[in-house]
Amino acid sequence: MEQLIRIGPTVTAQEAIDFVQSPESGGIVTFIGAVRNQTQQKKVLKLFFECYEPMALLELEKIAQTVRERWHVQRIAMLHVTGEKLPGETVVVIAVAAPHRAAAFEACQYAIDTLKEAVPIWKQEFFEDGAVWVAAHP
Amino acid sequence: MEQLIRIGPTVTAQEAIDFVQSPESGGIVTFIGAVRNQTQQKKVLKLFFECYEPMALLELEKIAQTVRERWHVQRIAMLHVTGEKLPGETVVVIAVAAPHRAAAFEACQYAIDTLKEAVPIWKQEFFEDGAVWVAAHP
Amino acid sequence: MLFGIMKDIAAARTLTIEAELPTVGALKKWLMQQYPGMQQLRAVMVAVNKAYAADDTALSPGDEIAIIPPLSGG
Amino acid sequence: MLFGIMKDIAAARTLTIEAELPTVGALKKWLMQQYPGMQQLRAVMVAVNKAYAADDTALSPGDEIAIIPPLSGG
Repeated sequence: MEQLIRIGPTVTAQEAIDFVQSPESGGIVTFIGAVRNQTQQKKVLKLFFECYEPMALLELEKIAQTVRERWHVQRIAMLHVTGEKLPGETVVVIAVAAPHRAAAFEACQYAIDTLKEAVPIWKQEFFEDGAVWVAAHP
Repeated sequence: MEQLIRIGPTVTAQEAIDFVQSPESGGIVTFIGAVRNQTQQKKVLKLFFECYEPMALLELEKIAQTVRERWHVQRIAMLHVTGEKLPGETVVVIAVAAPHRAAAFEACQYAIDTLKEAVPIWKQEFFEDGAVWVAAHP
Repeated sequence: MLFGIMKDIAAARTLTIEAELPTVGALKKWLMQQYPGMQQLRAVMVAVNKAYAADDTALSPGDEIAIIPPLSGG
Repeated sequence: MLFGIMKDIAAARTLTIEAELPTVGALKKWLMQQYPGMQQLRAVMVAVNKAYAADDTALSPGDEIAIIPPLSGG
């Protein structure tokens, strides 16, 4: 399995798709997460992503390793942004190419679920009346 | 829910993603199917897709309707090619945008599974020593 | 209308049928007799006016009838 | 190293700790006392040398220690 793991100021779906696409792959499943323009009816002005990058890269690497062990996947790309993002901008892209589409769906969903649970990245939402760190409080 | 359904000589993932992306959507799941360069160790030269187009469009419309009834989905795009395609070229794209990613994954997988079962499209594979209609014989 | 492998088996895109075939089931039976190659197919469905039709569906003159061999889109 | 909301609570990016804290559990307890605001957080984890560490993990001088408040990536 070949993999592309990248954390940077901008990411695109096309970059992930281009990496995983190959004449051998039967199907590609991608997940794209973008900045929403509102949260619980409050207008979001911008987001800020903070990342503990050396550890985040290791955790992404672990996800790729688990995918490799559990599913027959040919290629995986996992991209995540850091820094400031405006509504509509892409935050995260996961793309998985596999010979069978069920494996691609399962592996892609596993990867984004685990990314959200285990990769040290924090999102701060900026509203007209202040800012909050998402999910910090119960 | 807004929908884009199209059958044509070429389709791209970007076109589907651009249609479903909106500042309100939390996540987009896409499935991309492309022509493989081999089937059971035999080199594939090209594919030919035949389509009973008026009925195929109605069946795709039914899939969109079922998605609308079962999941909270904001937008769906379903694109499929007809005619000749070479290895690596995109054959089908399904993109689903939803506020919650689990719904987007389920709806996208339902749409591609049902497309393969119910939409009247036939694929002919061309090898160096002849051609076969895929899945025709048991 | 014939599609995919059915077009090859019947060596035609469309058929004009003289026999009296009141239902989808009768049409399928007639086709199987005319084109024994069809019996080797995994499954053949019939669409009447662009919708899949059960064997007991009645056929009327003017219906748009399509013979649907096993699908392989996607 | 402190991240996200922990940086705001402690008003610092890094901490130098004089107290003797032999384990991750002891470190967490010390932090909770120093920064009561931390008690309102959903969960706080500690990473030692870039890996999540259980409360009984021993700390040594030179370890890279990160305080990990609830994650919200993706």
